[in-house]
Amino acid sequence: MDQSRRVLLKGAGAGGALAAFIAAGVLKPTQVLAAEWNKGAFESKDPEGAMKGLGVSGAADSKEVTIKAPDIAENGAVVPVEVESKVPNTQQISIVIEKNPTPLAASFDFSNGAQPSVAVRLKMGQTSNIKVIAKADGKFYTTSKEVKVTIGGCGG
Amino acid sequence: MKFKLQAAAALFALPLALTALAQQSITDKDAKDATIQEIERYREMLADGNPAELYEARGEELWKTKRGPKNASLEKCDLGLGAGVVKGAYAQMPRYFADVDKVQDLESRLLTCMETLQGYKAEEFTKQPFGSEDNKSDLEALTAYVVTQSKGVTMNAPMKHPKEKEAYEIGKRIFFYRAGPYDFACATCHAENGRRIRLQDLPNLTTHNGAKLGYGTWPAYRVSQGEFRTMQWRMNDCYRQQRFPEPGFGSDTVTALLTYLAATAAGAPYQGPGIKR
Amino acid sequence: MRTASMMIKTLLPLALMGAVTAYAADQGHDPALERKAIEMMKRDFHDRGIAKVDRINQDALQASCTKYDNNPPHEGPDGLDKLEKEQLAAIKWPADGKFLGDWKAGEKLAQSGRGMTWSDKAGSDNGGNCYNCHQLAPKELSFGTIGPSLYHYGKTRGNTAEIQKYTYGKIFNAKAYNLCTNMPRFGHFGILTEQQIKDLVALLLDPESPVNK
Amino acid sequence: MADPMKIRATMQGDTAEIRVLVNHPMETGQRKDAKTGELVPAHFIQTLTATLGDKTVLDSQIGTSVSRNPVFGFKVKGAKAGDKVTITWKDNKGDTRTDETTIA
Repeated sequence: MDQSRRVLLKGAGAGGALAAFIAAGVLKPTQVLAAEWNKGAFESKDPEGAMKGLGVSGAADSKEVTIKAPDIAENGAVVPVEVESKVPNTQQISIVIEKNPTPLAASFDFSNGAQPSVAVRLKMGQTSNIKVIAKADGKFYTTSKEVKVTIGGCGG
Repeated sequence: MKFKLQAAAALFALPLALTALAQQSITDKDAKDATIQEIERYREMLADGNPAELYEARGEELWKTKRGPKNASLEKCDLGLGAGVVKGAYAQMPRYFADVDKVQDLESRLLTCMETLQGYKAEEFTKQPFGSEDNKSDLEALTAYVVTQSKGVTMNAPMKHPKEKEAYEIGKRIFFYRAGPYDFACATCHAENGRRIRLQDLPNLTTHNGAKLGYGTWPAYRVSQGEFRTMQWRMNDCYRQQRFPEPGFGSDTVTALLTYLAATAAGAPYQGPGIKR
Repeated sequence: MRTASMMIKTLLPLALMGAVTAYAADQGHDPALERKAIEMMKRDFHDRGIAKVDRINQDALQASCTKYDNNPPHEGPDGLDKLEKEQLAAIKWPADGKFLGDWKAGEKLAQSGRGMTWSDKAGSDNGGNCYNCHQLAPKELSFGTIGPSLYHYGKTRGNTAEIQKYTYGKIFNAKAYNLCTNMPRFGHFGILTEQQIKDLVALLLDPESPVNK
Repeated sequence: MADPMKIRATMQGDTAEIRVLVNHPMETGQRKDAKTGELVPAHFIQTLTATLGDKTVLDSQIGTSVSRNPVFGFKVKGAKAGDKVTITWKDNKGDTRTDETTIA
């Protein structure tokens, strides 16, 4: 549903159609401001909802999708990860942190020569699997890795 | 993977009576080494991309902007190498400044310049010297700018003036001074090699190598706080964890400690600003 | 009793070695400088929250350990023998004669590093800080190494009455057994309550505790 | 107004390596203020786009699980030294910022 909303908004463009949606109470003005942002997927409280929001179905485990991250993070506030897809025609890579309150962390669309590879730093509330989903030619490929989050410092 | 290997090793090892013990110690050692290795990997991955650069950029702007009651920039500030010389200045601090007749660390010196050149009152900045998201600290940003201009420069705080020598000697004694409800001194955590709190290495700050690693990579961006932190902050928070009362910002006590650390690190290149847990 | 004193004998040299090594730096005692350092600190520190300036004042033990680089002589009014005896005599043993609490509560305490800082509120629960310095349950990968590993503490020593008493005393006041050890005096300074210390003893000695698995 | 980003763009062979440091609190909306005990309202970047010349190369949507003062790294094939890289982010409060650099 959220995926279709995004498409709808893109298709509707500016002006009358949007105003009609707002008037009909389908959309709040704030949502229109962030129209491009996949609210449903990002606000989902479980990984399944996030995947659904992204329109992921039938994702296959793939060695062509890789995630580089330390097995153990010294601090959960900043966990560096590098994700990459070697699947030809990869257009999009998404990152889901399964145990975070809102698991979808980011979704990147690549075009015009951008390599399907990105480095980003994530917050992790606790030890969790990080799931990476690549989209290529309408199909989904996935891999995951567990990162342990440790307690650090004097703790006071 | 590792478990399988260990299980296989256990199967083939003889005599059986010893196996359990041997396996136990191997497992412990492996687990420990693997943990340390992964923490090092974590730190490596963070090293490229230090948000301290954002603070540095803001600091440079502040340094060059005309501000304060006297509407002046800090470009004439003398950090010890002459008015306006920033490059390499931090690597030779703390040091004695004749105009105030005392030893100052970078942050105390910045306050002096903000008072004399810009006409600010130091208290405006020392009331809340450590920044947070909704209360950004100009001092932290300025510090980020100045220390970055010493990256790679050999640390060499002068130890010539009697007050510099005295600050070093007093700082050393303060470092070993045990007190408070936990009986801690700085030395409790920072006077032995190869120790850590949780997974955080504790540099032995009484040795050159330790001071090079500890003192020489601060100030730093702290990922756990999402802020750039200075030496004044580092000393302040160590004393908090030491269960001491709070040391005054830019006080002689903190300057003395920093003088002791800087002298111990002298001769090594400054490698900050760092990025830390 | 015999076991306890044996324990102390075997533990002491180890602990002492750790405490003394790097400290015996070339401090070169100079009473005038030491006085200046203390005066400077008294001038420069201020009250914040529960951490008052009087914390800068040393008790006899802190003064002796600082003065002698954590290696005081046996004899004399500020010597090891007298001070250790005083610390031991000041231990408040549980009135009910029981030392073993709940290891699960002990594990929680061991994990917490909170307490007694100026950012802690008066009357808030203090932690045991154990993992900051010691390995305990093997599941916790994030442990410090300032103190020795306590993994299998009870398994190797046995859960006897003597060991229980020694362990309680050691947590209550580690300085009674090793004057200048790095370990805080958790009972002596009221950092932990009697029940909390019992819970930590259980974490170390209870055969069901993950420390002994 | 939001503080500037730091963008570094260098050529490695025929590929531009771009690294962006962004000044942003990335508040989750679930953190309690230490003093007041009240929840700090969510404040986070939602979209970040990169263009090379006038072509969009990266279109990112991000949520509250991205770290404070975020760092992004990505690669663009076929770029060359002197090309202009432009980065724009927008956050949930409608704040936005654009910075640019040329590939070294």
